[in-house]
Amino acid sequence: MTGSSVLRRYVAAVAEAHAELTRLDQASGDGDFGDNLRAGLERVARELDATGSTGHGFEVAGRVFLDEVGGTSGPLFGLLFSEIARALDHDPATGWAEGTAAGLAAIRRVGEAEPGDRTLLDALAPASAELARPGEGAFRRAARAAAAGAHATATMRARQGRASYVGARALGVPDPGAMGIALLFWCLAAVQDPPAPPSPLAHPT
Amino acid sequence: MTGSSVLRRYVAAVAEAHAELTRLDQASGDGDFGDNLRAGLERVARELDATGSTGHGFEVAGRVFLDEVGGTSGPLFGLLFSEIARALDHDPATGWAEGTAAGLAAIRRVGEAEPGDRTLLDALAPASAELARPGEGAFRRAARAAAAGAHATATMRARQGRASYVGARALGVPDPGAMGIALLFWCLAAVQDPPAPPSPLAHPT
Amino acid sequence: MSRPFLPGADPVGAALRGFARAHAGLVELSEDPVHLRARERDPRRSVGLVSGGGSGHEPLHAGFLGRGMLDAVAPGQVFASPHNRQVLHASRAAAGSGGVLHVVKNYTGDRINFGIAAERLRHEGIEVRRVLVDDDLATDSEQTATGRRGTGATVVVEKLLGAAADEGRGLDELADLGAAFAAASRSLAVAARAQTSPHTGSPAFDLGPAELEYGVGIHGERAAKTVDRPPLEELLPRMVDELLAALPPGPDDLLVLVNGLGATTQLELYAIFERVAADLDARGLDIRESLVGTFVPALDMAGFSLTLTRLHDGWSQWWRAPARTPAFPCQDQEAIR
Amino acid sequence: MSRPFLPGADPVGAALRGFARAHAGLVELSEDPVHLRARERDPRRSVGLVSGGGSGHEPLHAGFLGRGMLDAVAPGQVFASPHNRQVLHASRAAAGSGGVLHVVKNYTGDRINFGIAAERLRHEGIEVRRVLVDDDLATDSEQTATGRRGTGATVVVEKLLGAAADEGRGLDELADLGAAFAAASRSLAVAARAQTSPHTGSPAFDLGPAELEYGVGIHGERAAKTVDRPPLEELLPRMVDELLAALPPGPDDLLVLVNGLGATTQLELYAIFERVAADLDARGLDIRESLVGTFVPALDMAGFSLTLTRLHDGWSQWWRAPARTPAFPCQDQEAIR
Ligand SMILES: Nc1ncnc2c1ncn2[C@@H]1O[C@H](COP(=O)(O)OP(=O)(O)O)[C@@H](O)[C@H]1O
Ligand SMILES: Nc1ncnc2c1ncn2[C@@H]1O[C@H](COP(=O)(O)OP(=O)(O)O)[C@@H](O)[C@H]1O
Ligand SMILES: [Mg+2]
Ligand SMILES: [Mg+2]
Ligand SMILES: [Mg+2]
Ligand SMILES: [Mg+2]
Repeated sequence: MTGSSVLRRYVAAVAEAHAELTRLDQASGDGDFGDNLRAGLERVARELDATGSTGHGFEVAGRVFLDEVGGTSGPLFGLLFSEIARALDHDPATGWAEGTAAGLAAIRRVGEAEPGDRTLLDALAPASAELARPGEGAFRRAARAAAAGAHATATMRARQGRASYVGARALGVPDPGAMGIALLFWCLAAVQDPPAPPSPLAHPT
Repeated sequence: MTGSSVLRRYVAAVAEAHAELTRLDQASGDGDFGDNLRAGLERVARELDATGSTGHGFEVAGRVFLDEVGGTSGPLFGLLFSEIARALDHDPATGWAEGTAAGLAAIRRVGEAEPGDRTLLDALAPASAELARPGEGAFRRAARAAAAGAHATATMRARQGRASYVGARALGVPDPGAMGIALLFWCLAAVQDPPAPPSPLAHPT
Repeated sequence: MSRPFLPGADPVGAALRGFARAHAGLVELSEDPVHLRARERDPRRSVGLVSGGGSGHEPLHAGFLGRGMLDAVAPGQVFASPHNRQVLHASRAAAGSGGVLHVVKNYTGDRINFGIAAERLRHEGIEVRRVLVDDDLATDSEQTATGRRGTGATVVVEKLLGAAADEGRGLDELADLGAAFAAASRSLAVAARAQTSPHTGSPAFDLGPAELEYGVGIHGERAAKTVDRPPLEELLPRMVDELLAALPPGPDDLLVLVNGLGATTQLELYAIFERVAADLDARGLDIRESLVGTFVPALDMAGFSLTLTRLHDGWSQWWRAPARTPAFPCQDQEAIR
Repeated sequence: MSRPFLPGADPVGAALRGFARAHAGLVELSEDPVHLRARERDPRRSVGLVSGGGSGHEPLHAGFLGRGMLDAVAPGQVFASPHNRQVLHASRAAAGSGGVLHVVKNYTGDRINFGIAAERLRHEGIEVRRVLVDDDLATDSEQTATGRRGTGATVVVEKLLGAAADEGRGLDELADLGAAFAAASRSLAVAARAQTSPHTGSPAFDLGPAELEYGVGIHGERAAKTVDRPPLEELLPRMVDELLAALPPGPDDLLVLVNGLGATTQLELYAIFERVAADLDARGLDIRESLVGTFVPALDMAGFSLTLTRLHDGWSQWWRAPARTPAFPCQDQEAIR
């Protein structure tokens, strides 16, 4: 199923980006974001392997990230994965758009941050907007929008989360959580609408 | 009245002995015994002056020492004075013998020390025994016995009270409380059966 | 953690097991994920009250489990938010027919973890609302959007909410009441010695004998200001001034909480209360209720917090309503029915 | 005294006034001479229970004033015996038709001042007896005749006596019971940091981070032994061994009191309780009752005491009998009638 391929692709992409994600969180936070995300995804992969799941796998990802992954970002990603799972189950055709929108809403409720606060919302909100916009190439548009949003955080000052204590020190470096989200939508586009667009890490917009 | 004369005499004797009593308590305790006893007696004298009391005055002395005088010895002297007051009121002829015996008993109950423990009991117990013994010169016998008992404490090791922490250090110096008691019975003999016997401070037995 | 008297492995777990055993008649502990439940609740209560947060603030929150106060709590590690899974399980256990109300001290981690649990609960069909406690004056004007920290007033909010919930009130009403309790409360804390560092065995930060941290929180961090220690006669009126200036307008009837931060003696806390009470008397305010003791400490920090709550109509009666918990004092209350 | 948060003048007086104000429904303060009285007592009680001693051990004793526990207390200055006049007035206020029972911790000053007050009371026609609490194992074999100090078990004795007195028992019977409660109790205490000196603002004596005072009392004095700090897993069984060896034979049903000496956190106290309880389980003993918290501290010393009391027939029920006081926990008790 496509979902599981997206997740598998994401596992691999995060493994590759681990050092860069760590570097980003070292600049603005405590440096554990790469570990949190990679460890969570590896655990998801193991569970999918163990159960031989043929579904999209986001339900497992949601549960694992909500229940087991640390850091502020872990359960926030879990919320997103859960909403995507629910939406894909409900209607695979509209699942990504609806799941992303619902995930965005949940993360906003829970994290109480706004776009512009230098968080993963700055990648997730534009991705969701593109998925909701009718027309061709929604996945590629979402991937590009997420990457652009992530890079834009380099000029933002954090108001929420750990980075808010760092103030101007993190300026110039993008937010790790936003970059993690950009990677997810890059994988989505690569699987659903190949060839893969340029990697968000490679391409500073 | 004789009682008040005894008290007056005692006030004067303690004022004179203050430095010596302080020295004794410095050797075995915290050095405040002379202050405690003198201040208490001065207060008694002031109250007797103020009320123009014509009685023996021990009721006032008992109350002042029980209510106002500090240190371990203050209220113990207060108990003795109160018992003497009660006994003199009851029967002036036997008052001193009975009051001293009752005071001794009360101090033993309260202080939970035994004669031989290097306390004021070592002067009070022999004084009480002499007062209880029939025959002539009871007051002079009591004064001598108290003085001898006080001096004997110089060879005793304290088991009760602050001096118990000093151990052998206080050996060679008599107990200040015992010396204070010896002074009282010396004043009693001087008033009731003059001329005054040798002062307990002057005469190491 | 290697405080002198904590086991090296799983100290919070050991403490919770000890707590649950000592108060077995009142509370029950579940270990995976860690949460505690009250054994009993008023039959009229339809909304479950759930709180939680980092450990190191005991008796908060587990000490306030029981009839008249909380139904379940989720304790984190020392000074660390509980996991959302703990909150989720605690909330499932506590939820009544009217849903569950979260009492959350205002820290990002706590907000997020309670928030995530709330999302999950709603998906399970359980109604959830949140009361945010943010009473700490010292964090009133921060640059960030994080707002005032939640500190001593948490006890006040938990007590008043417990009594209101026992009247069978609904979720929305309780959430609004809780917000009102928090809004009517301000706290300010000072410290003369930091909590003992688990690593060095010495105070976690240095403070001279003539210095005072002014405006500390409950996580052992330094305050924004270090001041020359004023005598109590100056310190207390200054704190009262600032608290009164910050409190939203409302009744002159006050609840006064003098809370020890860990190593402060009862002699000190009651002497402080005496002075503060005399000061408030002189200002014409009416101390209707009071609580003095160590209820929301920061491990063994030497210091205290002062909380003032304006008591609106009926709140006094909720404060005095019976509570049967391990730690809320029972003395001046009516008998438990 | 100039502790950071105590007024320089009359600190104990200020604290007592604050205490009396905070608990005005339960206690009443008289200032000349200083003593406190409970406002209420069980009508069946015919013997007044009076205790007292130096301050710095709060909530002992004033915190245990009230229905089910003490009728009056005489607090001295910090670590100093009350004056006999305070005890006299407290006892006059407390005496019932059956007289008054003094609960006295075994210190020379306390014994003498209570003893003098007893003499005076007897002359007034009031019957008096005394219960001496002397539970501290560390002072078991001293050279002097002073005997074991009175420490943590005082709470146990006061609670059990209160319940027994509420059954209308007479003075002699209560005095004998009190002696039996004390005889069936032993305590042992350790400290990792001395209380803060009022003069220097630093610990009153030095102790390295790897050291432990073994066998401390409640007046901030050093213990007889300073030992290398063993891990909890070794320390606690050693303390339990010594307590069990010292306890006179009796039932295997135990009351366990884990008491903080001032700056010890609840996390620590409950973790200690958990370990001790597991140890006692393994020895086949039965923990029938427990109390964990800061009840008899030595100002803000960092340490704890462990008290074991063998519970004879009926004592458990007295332990659980209701008490309505400022500080004795109400949680596991039946409702106040
Ligand atoms: N309130 C919030 N709302 C949304 N995302 C947030 C919020 N706070 C932090 N984040 C995201 O979490 C990321 C950091 O995650 P992580 O390193 O796991 O957390 P922590 O700061 O606890 O170590 C940030 O880069 C940011 O994108
Ligand atoms: N248990 C006791 N019984 C009788 N007398 C005692 C006892 N303990 C102390 N004393 C007497 O008290 C005297 C010391 O009195 P004082 O200096 O006023 O007391 P403190 O030791 O409190 O400073 C001692 O010399 C001794 O005679
Ligand atoms: Mg991080
Ligand atoms: Mg982190
Ligand atoms: Mg002296
Ligand atoms: Mg003295």
